[in-house]
Amino acid sequence: MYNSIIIENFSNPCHSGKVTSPDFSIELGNPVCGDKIIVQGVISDDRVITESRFQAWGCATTIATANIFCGYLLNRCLDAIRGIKTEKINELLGELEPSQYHCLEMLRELFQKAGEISSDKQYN
Amino acid sequence: MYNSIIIENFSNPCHSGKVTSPDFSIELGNPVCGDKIIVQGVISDDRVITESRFQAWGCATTIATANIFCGYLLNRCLDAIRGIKTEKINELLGELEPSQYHCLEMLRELFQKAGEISSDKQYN
Amino acid sequence: MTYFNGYFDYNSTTPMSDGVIKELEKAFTLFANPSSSSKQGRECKNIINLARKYTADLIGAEPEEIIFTSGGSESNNFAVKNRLLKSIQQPGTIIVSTIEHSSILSIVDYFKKEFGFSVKRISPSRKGFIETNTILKALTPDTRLITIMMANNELGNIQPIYEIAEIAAANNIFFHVDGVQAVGKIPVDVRLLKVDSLSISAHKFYGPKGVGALYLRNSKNVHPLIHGGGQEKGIRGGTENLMGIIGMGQAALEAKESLSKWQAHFTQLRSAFCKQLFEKIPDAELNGPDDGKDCLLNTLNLYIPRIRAEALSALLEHKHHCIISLGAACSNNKVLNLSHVLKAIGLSEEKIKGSFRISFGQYTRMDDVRKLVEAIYQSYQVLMSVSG
Amino acid sequence: MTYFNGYFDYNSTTPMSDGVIKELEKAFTLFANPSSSSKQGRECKNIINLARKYTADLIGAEPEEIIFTSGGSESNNFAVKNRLLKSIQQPGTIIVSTIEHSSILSIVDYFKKEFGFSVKRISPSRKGFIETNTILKALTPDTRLITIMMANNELGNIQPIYEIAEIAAANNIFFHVDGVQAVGKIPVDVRLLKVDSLSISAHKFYGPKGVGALYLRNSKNVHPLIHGGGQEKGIRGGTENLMGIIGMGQAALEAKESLSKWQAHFTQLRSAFCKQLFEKIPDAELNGPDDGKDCLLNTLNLYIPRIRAEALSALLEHKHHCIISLGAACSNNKVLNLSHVLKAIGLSEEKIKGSFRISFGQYTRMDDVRKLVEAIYQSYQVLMSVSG
Ligand SMILES: Cc1ncc(COP(=O)(O)O)c(C=O)c1O
Ligand SMILES: Cc1ncc(COP(=O)(O)O)c(C=O)c1O
Repeated sequence: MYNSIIIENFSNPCHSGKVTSPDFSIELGNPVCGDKIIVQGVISDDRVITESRFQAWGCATTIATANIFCGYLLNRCLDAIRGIKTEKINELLGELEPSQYHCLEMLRELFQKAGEISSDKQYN
Repeated sequence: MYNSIIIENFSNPCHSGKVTSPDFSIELGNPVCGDKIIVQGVISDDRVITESRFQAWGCATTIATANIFCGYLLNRCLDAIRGIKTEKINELLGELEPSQYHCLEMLRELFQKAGEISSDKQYN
Repeated sequence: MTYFNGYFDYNSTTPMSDGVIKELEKAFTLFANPSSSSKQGRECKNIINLARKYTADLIGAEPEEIIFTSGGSESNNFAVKNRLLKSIQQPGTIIVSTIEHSSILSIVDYFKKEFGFSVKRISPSRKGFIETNTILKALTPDTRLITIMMANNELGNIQPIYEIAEIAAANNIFFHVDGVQAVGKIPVDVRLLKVDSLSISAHKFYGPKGVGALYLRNSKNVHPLIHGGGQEKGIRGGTENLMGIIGMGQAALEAKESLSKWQAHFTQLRSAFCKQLFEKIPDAELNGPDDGKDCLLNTLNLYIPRIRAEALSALLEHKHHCIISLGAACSNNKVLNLSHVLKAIGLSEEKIKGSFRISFGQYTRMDDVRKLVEAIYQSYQVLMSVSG
Repeated sequence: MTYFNGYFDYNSTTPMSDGVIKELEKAFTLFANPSSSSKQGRECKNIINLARKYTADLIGAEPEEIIFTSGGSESNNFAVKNRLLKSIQQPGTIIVSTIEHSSILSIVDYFKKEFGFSVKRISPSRKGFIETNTILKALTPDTRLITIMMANNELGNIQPIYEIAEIAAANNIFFHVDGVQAVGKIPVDVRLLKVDSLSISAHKFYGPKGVGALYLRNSKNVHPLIHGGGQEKGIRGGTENLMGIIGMGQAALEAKESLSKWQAHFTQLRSAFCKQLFEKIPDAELNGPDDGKDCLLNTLNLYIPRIRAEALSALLEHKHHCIISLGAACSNNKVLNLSHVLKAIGLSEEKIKGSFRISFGQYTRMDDVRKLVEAIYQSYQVLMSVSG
């Protein structure tokens, strides 16, 4: 049912939580199944993501997806995130069953939104 | 399928055969299944059956029936045969399955015919 | 017997008991065709008839009233098709509850679609009960069949089958009962229960999968589901599933002997579970009957707010090695997985997604229950912290 | 493996092979519901799909084309009902041979009686063959189904299924084949054979009883026999017979590997048997194909003049511990026991009563054959002397 990457990530969602003063916030909802992910993070002056945390409400694969995404962001430069190849994204969740494909969609959307994060620090 | 009496008697049909100069001969056929039994015997002057042999063409229970009948005749007085009780006849074959009831019919008929054997020696 | 610690899905299927396994081992070298007239064939036939007696005894039936089948689904299909094919020239009304097993719902739908029967679907109460007055109201002069399950697999509700049977009998309507979840968990006695047919499945009470039985009160003029070589009084063809039937017989024997012991055991497990769980998660809710009244005591259908049962179940399985169920196992083959039973009792989609079923069995120990509650609580906390 | 010495009734049923028994033993502790999404459930599903692959391989099918059933009778009923229910609004003609298994004959009769189908019964030749031109002649524009068995259980004839399949395909008629006796004894390859469906039964090739399969070329718009919870691609409901299916898979694997070895073995046994028997009883006759051509080589249907086969069989069983058969085992449940197959090839009642079937299996040894001939001869002499 779940591959080992997914299992590892929903069993130990180490990146869950909130960020006290986030530089960015990505929100994603799935109108069909009602899943929801919020990712927040902190960007350093040299455009590296130094903190990234998520909140998720949804199925196990959704939680795993959010955790994997946050893990990937952490300590990576915004430009690297923006430049990530589709193949790389596809690999991140491991092999999925058809009923889990929607999580890959979510992951792609997360990366797209991450790519849109303004390079200028937003103080909010 | 077959009870132990039947098995013993068709496995070792020790009374089968012909009698060289029979004093009586009983013939029985079953028009439905085509079974046939011929019983021949020798009667001593004191009306005792000193020899009894059968030929049978039919199913295993028919052969057993004929053998049991001959065994019963042997060394018995004609009067004893004539006087045999129905319950006794019913016991001779042991417990039967419905599909074997016709053999009990045959046995009863054999005893009836035996009862009709003329007490006078027939030289034929 | 440790290979099923952490298993809380006995309503889906059960492991075979030691006694059943032992009988199956003994049966490996039995191989004659039970229809053969050889001594060995007769022996096999006798063994089957002994299993038939044990199965009959479990539900108070006569051995002649028991037809062995390939399981609960076949039994349900056989009973329903037999009755409806008899009036195929004059299709009438079928009364069925909305919370039946898919084997009943789909065969009823089939007769509606293909042969023009009309179907009256009885909705249960908010707590999953079929009320007798709803059956009374649904009656029509052309009602051909009433089919109601004895106990629901997801909620555990025990339906008022005795009362419904009276109604059916009084109106001369064929009454089929899916007894698959009830038999082996509660006493069932067809001598008191005026049903026309009742389905059983061995794998729900520690027998093998793929074998079951249909209790059929009157086996005259039957339309067989499987026509064939004269087996099962000529109304269910096919060389007999020797091992399966032997296993079922043994399972039935054990179930009859152990039933009251199991029931007492479930009572204890249930109250311990509820006490511990509601202490830790006070806003959890029971979807089924409140205090376990008129309910399979081994079955708990729960809703926990603010979490997804799917995620809970995944954590339970992969972090704590506990197996629970998100509704009938069968539904998982399908894409959309919202339980029709939980929908039928009026739960919202949100609530259904937060609902799950726990079902105990004879091998569940008090300690397993404690561990399960702890595992649920820990997983719940993880999910709550993840959702922030 | 000595518990079946003296067994010469392999066409009726076979003992399970050591390999099958070993797999079943391993399967005792597998118990998850194969439809459950748990890891254990998935494992069971995978095991079933492996068995499906082995079963498919045995007949050259794709795994997706294999539906597991409760045996040959269910497979036959499923195939025939599925096809005929599709044209229930326009009943047409069914073409069927007179020597089919009772599971085919009785379901065909049922559709005639209940739904007004007409039936064309094809008689075999004196030696038991269905000739293709008789099929050609029977064709009507409204033919809905042709159903012919691949190999006859009593005589062993292998029918010209490939040619009949061409005729059916050319005329766009659904062609069902009862392959129960053929599969496991001769190579069957549905890639070459244009049949629409084909029945298999595990207990005919050293698998368990009560499990079989239907090969179905096109599983769209199927009318299920057992509607249910979505198992078997949604067209055969019911929790899977896990042990049965595992046993069947293993049996199929072994049959595929051993087929040519078994065939060579049967050739030897057959010729030894015939040589020895006809030497001792020169006026014995083969009811089936003369030289074993187009015949299951393990099957010999014999007539011995002037004796009753029933009495012969009783002597063989009780004095010599040899089991033979007086026609299909199934027939023994009935009162009148004259084989419909032997009648169909025109044997007189007298001849039928003197006829019996011997069928060898993989465990039959040359020595067993020698003993059997000796036992037949001794029994024959007893019966001849008894009949005077
Ligand atoms: C030719 C044929 N078809 C069908 C069957 C029925 O198969 P099963 O016994 O598995 O129902 C048999 C054997 O009994 C058979 O010989
Ligand atoms: C209420 C109910 N009816 C019928 C069935 C079907 O029984 P089986 O799995 O033996 O086909 C089940 C279980 O799957 C069930 O829970």
